[in-house]
Amino acid sequence: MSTTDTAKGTAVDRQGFDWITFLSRWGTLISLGLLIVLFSIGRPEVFMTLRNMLNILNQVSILGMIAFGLTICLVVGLFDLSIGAMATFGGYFAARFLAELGAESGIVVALVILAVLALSAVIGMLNGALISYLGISAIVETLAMSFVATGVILGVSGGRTVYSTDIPEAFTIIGQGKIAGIPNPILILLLLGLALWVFLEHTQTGRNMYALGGNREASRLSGISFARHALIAMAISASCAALGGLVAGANLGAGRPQGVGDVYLLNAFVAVFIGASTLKPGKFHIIGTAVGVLLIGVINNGLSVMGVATFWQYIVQGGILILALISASLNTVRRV
Amino acid sequence: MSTTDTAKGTAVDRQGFDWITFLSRWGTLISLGLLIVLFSIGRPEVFMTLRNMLNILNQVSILGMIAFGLTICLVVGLFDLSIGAMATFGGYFAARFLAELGAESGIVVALVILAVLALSAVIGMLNGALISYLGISAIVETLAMSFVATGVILGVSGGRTVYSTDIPEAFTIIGQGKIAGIPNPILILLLLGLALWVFLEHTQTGRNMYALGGNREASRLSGISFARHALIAMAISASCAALGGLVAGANLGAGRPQGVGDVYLLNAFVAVFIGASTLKPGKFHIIGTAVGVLLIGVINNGLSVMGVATFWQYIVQGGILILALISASLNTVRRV
Amino acid sequence: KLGVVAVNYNSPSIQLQADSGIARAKDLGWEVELFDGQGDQVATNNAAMAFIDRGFDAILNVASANTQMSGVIRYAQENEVPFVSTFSGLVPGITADIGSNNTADGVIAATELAGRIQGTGHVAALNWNVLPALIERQRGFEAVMVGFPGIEVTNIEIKVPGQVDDAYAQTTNLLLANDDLKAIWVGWDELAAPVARAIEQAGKADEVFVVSQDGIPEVLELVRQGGPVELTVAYNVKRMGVVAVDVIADALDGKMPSSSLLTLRPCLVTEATAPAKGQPLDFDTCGLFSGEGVGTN
Amino acid sequence: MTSTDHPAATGASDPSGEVLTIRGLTKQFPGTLALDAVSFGVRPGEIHALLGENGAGKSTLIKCVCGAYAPTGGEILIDGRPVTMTSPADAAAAGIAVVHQHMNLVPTLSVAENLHLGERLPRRAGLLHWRKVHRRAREVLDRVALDVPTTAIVGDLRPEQHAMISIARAVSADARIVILDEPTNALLPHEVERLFEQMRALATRGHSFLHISHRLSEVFEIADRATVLRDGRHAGTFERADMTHSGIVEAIVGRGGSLAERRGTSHARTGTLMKVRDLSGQRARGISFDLAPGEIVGLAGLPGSGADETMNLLFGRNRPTGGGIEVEGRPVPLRDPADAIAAGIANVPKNRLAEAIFHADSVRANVTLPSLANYLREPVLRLIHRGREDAAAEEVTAKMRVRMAGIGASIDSLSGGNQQKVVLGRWLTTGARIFLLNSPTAAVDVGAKKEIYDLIDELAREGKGIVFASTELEEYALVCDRVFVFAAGRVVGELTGDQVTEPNIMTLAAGGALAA
Ligand SMILES: Nc1ncnc2c1ncn2[C@@H]1O[C@H](COP(=O)(O)OP(=O)(O)OP(=O)(O)O)[C@@H](O)[C@H]1O
Ligand SMILES: Nc1ncnc2c1ncn2[C@@H]1O[C@H](COP(=O)(O)OP(=O)(O)OP(=O)(O)O)[C@@H](O)[C@H]1O
Ligand SMILES: [Mg+2]
Ligand SMILES: [Mg+2]
Repeated sequence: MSTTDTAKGTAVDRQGFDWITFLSRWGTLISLGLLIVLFSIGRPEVFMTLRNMLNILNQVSILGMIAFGLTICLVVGLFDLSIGAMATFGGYFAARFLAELGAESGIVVALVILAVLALSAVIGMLNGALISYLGISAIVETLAMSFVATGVILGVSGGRTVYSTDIPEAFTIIGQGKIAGIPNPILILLLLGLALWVFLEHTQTGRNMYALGGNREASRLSGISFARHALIAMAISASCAALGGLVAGANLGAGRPQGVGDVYLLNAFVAVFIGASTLKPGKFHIIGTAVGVLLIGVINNGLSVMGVATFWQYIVQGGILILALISASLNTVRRV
Repeated sequence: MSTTDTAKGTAVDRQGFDWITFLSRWGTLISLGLLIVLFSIGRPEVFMTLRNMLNILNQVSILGMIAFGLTICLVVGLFDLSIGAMATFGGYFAARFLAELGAESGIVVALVILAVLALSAVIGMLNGALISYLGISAIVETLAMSFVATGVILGVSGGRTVYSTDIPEAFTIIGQGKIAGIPNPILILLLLGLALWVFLEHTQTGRNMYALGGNREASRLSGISFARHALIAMAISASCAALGGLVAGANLGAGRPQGVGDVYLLNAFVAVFIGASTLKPGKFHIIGTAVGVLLIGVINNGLSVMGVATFWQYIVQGGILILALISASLNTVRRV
Repeated sequence: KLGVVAVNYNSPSIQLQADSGIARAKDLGWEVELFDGQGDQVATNNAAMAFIDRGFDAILNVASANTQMSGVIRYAQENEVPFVSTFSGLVPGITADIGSNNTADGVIAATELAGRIQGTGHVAALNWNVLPALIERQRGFEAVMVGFPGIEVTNIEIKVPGQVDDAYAQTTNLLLANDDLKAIWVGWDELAAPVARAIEQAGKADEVFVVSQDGIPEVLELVRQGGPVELTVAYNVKRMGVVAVDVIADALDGKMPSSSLLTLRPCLVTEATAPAKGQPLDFDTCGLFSGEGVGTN
Repeated sequence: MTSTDHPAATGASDPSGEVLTIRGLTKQFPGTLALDAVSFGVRPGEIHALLGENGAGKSTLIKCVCGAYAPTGGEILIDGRPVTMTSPADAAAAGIAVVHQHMNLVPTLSVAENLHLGERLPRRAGLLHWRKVHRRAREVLDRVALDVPTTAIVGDLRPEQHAMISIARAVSADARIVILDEPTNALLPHEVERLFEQMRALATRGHSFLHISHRLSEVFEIADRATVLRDGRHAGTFERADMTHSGIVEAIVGRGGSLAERRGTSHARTGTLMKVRDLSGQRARGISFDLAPGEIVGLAGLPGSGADETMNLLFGRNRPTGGGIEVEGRPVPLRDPADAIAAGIANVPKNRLAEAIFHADSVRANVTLPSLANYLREPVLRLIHRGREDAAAEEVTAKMRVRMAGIGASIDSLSGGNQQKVVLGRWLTTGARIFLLNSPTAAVDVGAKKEIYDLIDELAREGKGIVFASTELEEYALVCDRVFVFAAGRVVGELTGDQVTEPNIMTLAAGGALAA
């Protein structure tokens, strides 16, 4: 940690160009660019169309929402493994409540959505409270919470999916509608990203979170409450995951009690860590996460459009993540 | 660090019994005992039989092997998220190689098993090398590696399971046979546990691993090579996971390319962290892990024998983990 | 131009359906693109929408629940693109689903089971009540059981993921806790092998038998060997892909199928009718009722 | 300790008579030339002091010598033979033992295991022979007269015990060259004495020492020779006979003149800024005093006496078990540092790197963090007004005379002294009126120290109240108007004005009484 410095001017002083610094900052974006070029050459008539670009964004929108939330708690230095279960939670309970209420009106739908997000935030705050007040490992606490949440969803649902016939149109429109030709999930993703970017970079709470992630004890001695910010961060993370699951549910027109969030859990971590090797090596940030999410989307879409067997998607994704980690680490390693 | 000053003697100085220390050491074992009593009262004729005890051990044997390996790398301070993929890897490739060779002889089976374990160890060492030489996060590196491994298995298998009919008896006996009435998986588990316990507690390499986990920089400056021990720890972890997957494959007589290790991944973490709240709070150790594994086995078996709905197993397991974390943390928290 | 989507192409039986369909389409000289959702239903839906946007002539959905594709189906309708699915359930708006009547097949399997225990005794049902097809099968099973008051049923929900190991563990526990168990009904074939293993391990291979549905090669072989797995209701997954493509071809020619649920004849596989090792099941000759197996022998 | 043959052996093989020779040693970090062609040697059986300002390159030098860093130029010779050390294990094999500046021990392991860290442990039948491990450990502890059980977990021990264990380990390794990087920082005076006795005894038996310290008085007490580094360059090596206080200080700071002197006048005004009543914690009991505006009150005592704890209690770092404080007549709850900050209390913690610096962040962020609330555009979303924040950061760094490339520079690119000024300066932005300064000059070199003393004086002149503590007793005499001396958790004496002297504080702290 004590090694990140090279104040702006230093690189210029040296003879020649500082490739390592350059790569560790831009490597991820360059590989994103290279992949896009590659796929565009491979299938120009398909890949490089506005429609496919929107398609890629739409495909990653839910992953993106979950990854954005995860970014916040990683900024504070907390791992949240409950996001998978929380996504399932959000999707299932929104659908279930709406089915129980049987109301069609947009206001009821909005209220139910808010209620589900608030409920998720409360669960996130419970995570934050256990982690901060008892000082227990976030990784394991959230893992435990995901077991509990999975059990509760299965218990409440009896394993049964809530189907579209019971779900009001005003809800499914969230996942299936478009505004000005842009699918709603993309719009939600962009709004969420913008809001969280402003939050992290331009508000006091966001700056305090970076401080806590950098040096928790020094932050406490500066009057910043770890508990308070852990609560907020975990609440945001849980709500974002629930929002992702909810949009997924709206897209599917179904409230599934299982198998919604698990798919996104690992990919969200991949995206956020790829992001932490982008532009600001070693730092979690929203723009980086957005790049990571896009990279995953482009890999999966591009390989699929090129007709490459799907197991390659796993290999390429894992490989790019390893490369991203290596490039982010170069800066640090060469100093010792 | 500066806050841990309750030296050994202090507890004795206080008036009365130190409940918190007692609970944080013995809480896990006490809850294991309580659960056993509870289930024995619930279904005495079933639960408390030698047969069911062997059954519980047999059911947790694979989880136990994977969790033991995970304990080693957590001792060094490294998270290994690739154990799920490595378990699938071990089970699939052992079955596949044997099916390809078509040999029935015990020697060939032994050689193939050794080859698969060695291959896994090499992958583990690759993890260790990337983590230590490049200083990248173990969590994310192993996550990336698990993507790559998953892709490779899917690519090689084409998603197709190797069925028992193609697998020699000499292999399936590992998972299905008994010696002196005790199923082989239990014997393998006990041997592995004993070997790793001796390794961690009574060999220089094991103690060096504890030193690295306790203070990496001080250990490094004392001449203990982090890279060397990271390589060993990750190799052991990967091999144990592969062994677990291999025994699972032998037990069910199938080499599955999917869905073998993922379940064990999370449960292994649960077991090891429950273990770290047992007897030596805050420390990973083999005996603790064994207790954690047993606890999971007893919960699942007991609830299932009592006919309790499956979703309760998730909830109870998550709840016990949270309690274990809380009890392990009590000791630390009150000091501040 | 045909767009094929599968929510999880890595599952062997899904792969079989998709591959046979793709082969058929290529025989017809079509251009085919496949999308594998890798378990992500939302991505699968988006891919199908993208195919429609890109002007594909038809969508073939391989085994992703149609109930969760209502948006895609509506969009296909709006764009007048035929939407044919295999094994994905009947919902309004699709051109056709090529599959089987899961409820009816559940009834067949359950009736066979009840017959073998003469209508009395303790049986267990292992299932995962999340997938629509599996719920339908269980419905068929339960409908039969209502008619047999002498049969006591223990229902067990299997944990997914981890279904294979969980089925093994749960069966072991069941057998320990219930000495009187006579038979086990499992919702799908993936559970048959571990359940059979657990029965053998408990030394009850002669007392407890297993009834399943799907007919994957592994289970056909288990049935042939005469172990605890006594029968499975086998589906002609390979033909589903072919039929689906044929239906699409007709629909593109303006000939709509007679019904939007086209069920293929399943096949009851018992020890007597199981194909030789490694051989596929011959759906043209196999019977749907156990008596036919006896008859042809 | 079979050491008698060392001098003979080295004498025979090396004509220069040096056991360790450093020749043209250079270490380039990205952006910093930490060592620039440094050359000097250590003779057998001598205690060689290595001096220099913060950031002069002392720690870097020994990390090169012990194989933790690879030098970018020059060579290291042992007994006149060039050696390449690629790992700490190589250095140990070459007979070099090091006590590094920062925590050398593994807190989760036992004392015995820590004493053997990185060594080959005795074994029996392939497994470790624990009885022998503990027996050996006991012998090592007895040699430095440290009375702790060998089975104790190091994390449960006190900092000064940690230091003694580290030192015991280094001297027990039977190393020919023992390197000590600021070993005395956490030690009690009698422990320093015992350490020095040990060093002298070992030196007469032929062991050599390279001893790093900022405490010049210690250097004059123990060193046979002294080498000074300045800005990574060799600034001179002094024989015992040539060592004068002023000469060494000049070499260190690169200019003449003496260090800070006792301040002439107190700036204390009438009135009470802070009232402390019956404050108690785990160790400290019934602490009461008043702090006037402009007054500098010292809290002195040996480690574990309660002085440090009182500093922490006043800032809400540890919860008081009894008593409380009032600031300007209003009682202040002390549940958390945030409470203290809200009441206008500021704090410079003892360990800058671990407790005060936000690494990898800009100077700006390090300055404005506790006062961000003052630069908000609005109170709901709490959006920050960047311009106002920049202005505040510029103002503070100018006032504190922080030398840096700009407020956007990374805090890690500042030298230790400048980092400390940033830490002090961040509280100017919160409008704090009471400053709790715990060792604000710790591991800061003589030049920067003087500047920090001046800043403290300036704060007092502005009417701020200051509570001061330090590990270096002579600082109380330089800085404080009044000193409370702690022993065994209680205030055992109050010194004012000219009474504030190092001997007086020492006498009271050690439990004695002042001559009337
Ligand atoms: N790992 C590193 N990367 C970059 N620069 C470093 C590194 N370590 C030290 N430096 C720089 O090298 C110079 C020498 O540092 P060093 O720690 O050797 O000083 P020192 O003399 O031991 O100071 P102190 O008295 O504060 O301990 C400083 O400018 C420091 O910032
Ligand atoms: N990690 C680093 N990376 C880049 N530059 C650094 C680093 N550490 C220190 N520097 C720069 O190296 C130079 C020397 O730093 P050093 O610590 O020796 O200063 P100094 O003169 O001792 O200051 P002070 O008297 O305040 O301690 C300074 O210009 C500092 O900004
Ligand atoms: Mg200086
Ligand atoms: Mg130093």
